Amino acid sequence: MINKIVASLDASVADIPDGSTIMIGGFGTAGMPSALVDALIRQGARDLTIVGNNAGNAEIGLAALLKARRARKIICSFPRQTDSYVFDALYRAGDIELELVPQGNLAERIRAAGAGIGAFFTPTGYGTPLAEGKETRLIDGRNYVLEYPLHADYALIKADRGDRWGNLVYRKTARNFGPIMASAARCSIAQVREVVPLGALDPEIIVTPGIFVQRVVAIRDDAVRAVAGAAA
Amino acid sequence: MINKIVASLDASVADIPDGSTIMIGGFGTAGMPSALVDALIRQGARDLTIVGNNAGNAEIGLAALLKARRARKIICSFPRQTDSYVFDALYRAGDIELELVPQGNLAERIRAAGAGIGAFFTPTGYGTPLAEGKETRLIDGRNYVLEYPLHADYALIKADRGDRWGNLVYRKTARNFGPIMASAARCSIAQVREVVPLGALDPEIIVTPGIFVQRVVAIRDDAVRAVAGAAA
Amino acid sequence: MKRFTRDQMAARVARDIQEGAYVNLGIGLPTLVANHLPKGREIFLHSENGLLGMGPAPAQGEEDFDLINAGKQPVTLLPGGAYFHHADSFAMMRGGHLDICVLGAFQVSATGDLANWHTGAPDAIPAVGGAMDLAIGAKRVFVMMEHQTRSGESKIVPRCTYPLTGVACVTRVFTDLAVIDITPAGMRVAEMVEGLPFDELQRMTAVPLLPPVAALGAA
Amino acid sequence: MKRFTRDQMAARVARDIQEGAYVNLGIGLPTLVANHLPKGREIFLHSENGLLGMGPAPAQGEEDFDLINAGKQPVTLLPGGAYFHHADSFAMMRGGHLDICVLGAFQVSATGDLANWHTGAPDAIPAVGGAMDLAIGAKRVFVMMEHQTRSGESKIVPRCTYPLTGVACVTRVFTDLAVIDITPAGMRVAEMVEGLPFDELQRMTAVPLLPPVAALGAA
Repeated sequence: MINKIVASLDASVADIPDGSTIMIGGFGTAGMPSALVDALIRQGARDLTIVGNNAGNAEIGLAALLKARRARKIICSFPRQTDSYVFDALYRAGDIELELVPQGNLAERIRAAGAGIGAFFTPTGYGTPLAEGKETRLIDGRNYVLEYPLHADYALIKADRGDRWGNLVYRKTARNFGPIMASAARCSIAQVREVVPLGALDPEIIVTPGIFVQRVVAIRDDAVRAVAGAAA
Repeated sequence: MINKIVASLDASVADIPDGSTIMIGGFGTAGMPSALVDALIRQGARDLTIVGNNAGNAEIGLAALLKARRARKIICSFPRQTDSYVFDALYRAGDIELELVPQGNLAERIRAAGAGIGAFFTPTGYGTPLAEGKETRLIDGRNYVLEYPLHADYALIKADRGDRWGNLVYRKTARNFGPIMASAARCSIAQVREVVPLGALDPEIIVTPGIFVQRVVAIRDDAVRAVAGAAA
Repeated sequence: MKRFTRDQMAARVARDIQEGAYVNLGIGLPTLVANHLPKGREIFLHSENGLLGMGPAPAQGEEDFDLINAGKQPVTLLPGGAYFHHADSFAMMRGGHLDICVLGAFQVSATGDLANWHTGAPDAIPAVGGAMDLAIGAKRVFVMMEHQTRSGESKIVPRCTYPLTGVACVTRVFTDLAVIDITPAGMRVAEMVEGLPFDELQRMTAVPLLPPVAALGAA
Repeated sequence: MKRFTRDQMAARVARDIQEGAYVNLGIGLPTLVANHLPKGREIFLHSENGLLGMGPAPAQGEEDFDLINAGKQPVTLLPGGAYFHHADSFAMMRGGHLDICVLGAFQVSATGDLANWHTGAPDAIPAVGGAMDLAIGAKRVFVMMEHQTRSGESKIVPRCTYPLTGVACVTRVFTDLAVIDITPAGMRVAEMVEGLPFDELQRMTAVPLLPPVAALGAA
């Protein structure tokens, strides 16, 4: 019997080695897998490359990971937020490398990795500093920039419900990067509010089929609420 | 008030001009919008370029359209079926042009059109006759072929339920090309089994958001069953 | 001199949004536009973080932090709205499915180049988000900004000096002084704040302006 | 001479499919493999037309023609299965998420090139379907075919003479005579049908074969 449910947060991230590239879901705190990130902090892996939309809020989740100086580099679209002071300080001190990617190119590069696309021409960013040095091409009268897929060793994502085959559904805009990151990592780990029996998820509404998910770990509902509360 | 519901099949396809490129959903007969195709036959548009997975079964739907000699060209992955004799005869007589595309490249080219991607490197087809004359590139040790998006003037698709904003859900494997074709056409027309009130479709389970759909037309449930029966 | 207030600018932008339009309102000033959309007009608001059919802010105490907008503020979803993931959301933008996006700006050039993500200050933390995708994706790109900087410099410029967000992408500019279209012939004034003479507007604008078409006879 | 029956070939392929594997069974001969998967082993069958967790054929009279496989035959879905659209389905294939695909073939070359979609006959209606995506996408590509054509020619060839489906993509070949791995050193026989001498197998194969590792001592 295949059972992708892992007993604990700590067990779910135990094997992540130093130097890994790790995708972390979320748009701000919506969809941010804070419980998994906290487990990753406890686990101690360092020299990480982080791929995500933002660079952490206040001193929780991703920001706490950065504060613990576990990340060598971050690839994201919007590091600067009202409460991103941890990242801001590291960046200004030259203590973290930043690869800034327009959000749609970030999403498409992640999707391309999951979909086996070798590279793609995108109109986004053409003629801007974020396309400097990149190959460009005029196609049917429009200018495009060539972008490459973003693969990861691990993806940490947050979903609402999951089953032992790794099928996932999300909640509202907390879906955001979860489905594409799950597809782009060698090992995708999902924290879910609830583990449900196989067959409880209607096959028409499964957003991430289990083929993209290697581990599922349940976190207590109140933990989810606490994270949401912290975002406010 | 926005109301994308069109009163009749005939009205929904009335403006399709000669020479249009038309995507037609379906994998075999599952998801094939036969009622719309029949309406298109009655409407009379000719010199069409058809994009779809197959080239019609027996003498219904797409096969009937081909038999009426309305298509100049078909872009598909698998024209040859046990009951594709209409296409077979036209092809052997040189009366229809065929662009054969590997199924995944067909899907990805349609998706690329909807997603504004100018071109993409795919590993599928490299080194085969279907990549002859196409640009290739070695990326990270793997060989890729450059493929371009497939846009359409119209998409005819079949869904299960739809609302007046054009939101759609599908039924089982009849989903197949529907969502991506809806995104790739200037005007997407969906035949649905049932029109439901706005808000009746759970926002978590909408597969095709209304932004991709311009017209929705309800067909009687028994019509759907008749089409399914004919496929057997 | 009379100037449009921020709410008047937002109301003016709202007037240009037809029923049935798919619209993305950028963070900052453009979010004000939502308050001015006519109640009876069905307009589909898109948010880059994965929703269509965005409704107004929730009542206090009813916020759901899994349901936020691009500015990370709690919002609501209208009946008929839908959720989707980030690749699909940006496919909507990049694929040209949005009719209109409304963006703030630091500078707009005579040919419609947009600079709105970076002032070029060496110590600034760069952050781009979805601005570049919106700039090149929507069928019409509206810019909503003060006509001049606080120190009185024109934000409409011959060439952007700040880093670009997109090239030749802006369709129409709404400022506190005027509504200006980017046309193949140049920047054409569509409307001016009441009582503002064209020459005065031109004086405050670093790019040659074409007068309103309606005013041509009088020019 | 003894040969594996089609069911024996299918059973042999099934033995190589480990629990938890994501597997696509191509149309034709490979679909037989489903009948031989051990009941207690959870294996995820993928069908290119948008489902994972494919179950057996439905009972007669219970067919649902919205629920079909790649061969367009009615199937069922297991609890835990899921539906998705074509771009997502082929992302699974092209993106390397399938552990194994099993394909039929006209020819397999010494270096693992596959020809299985076209005989090159000038009057044939060409049709490729998802074969090229499967050939290059799955982590392991199993080919299941008769060892020889009806006229006795080896289907294992130095170079494919039929149009290719994929280059250097085949991992292991299951024929009615042997199981043969494509290795960097060449084609190595893993197993032969009972009683078949290696020399006899070699004689029926148009590519030099390496003997089974276990038999090396005896060679």
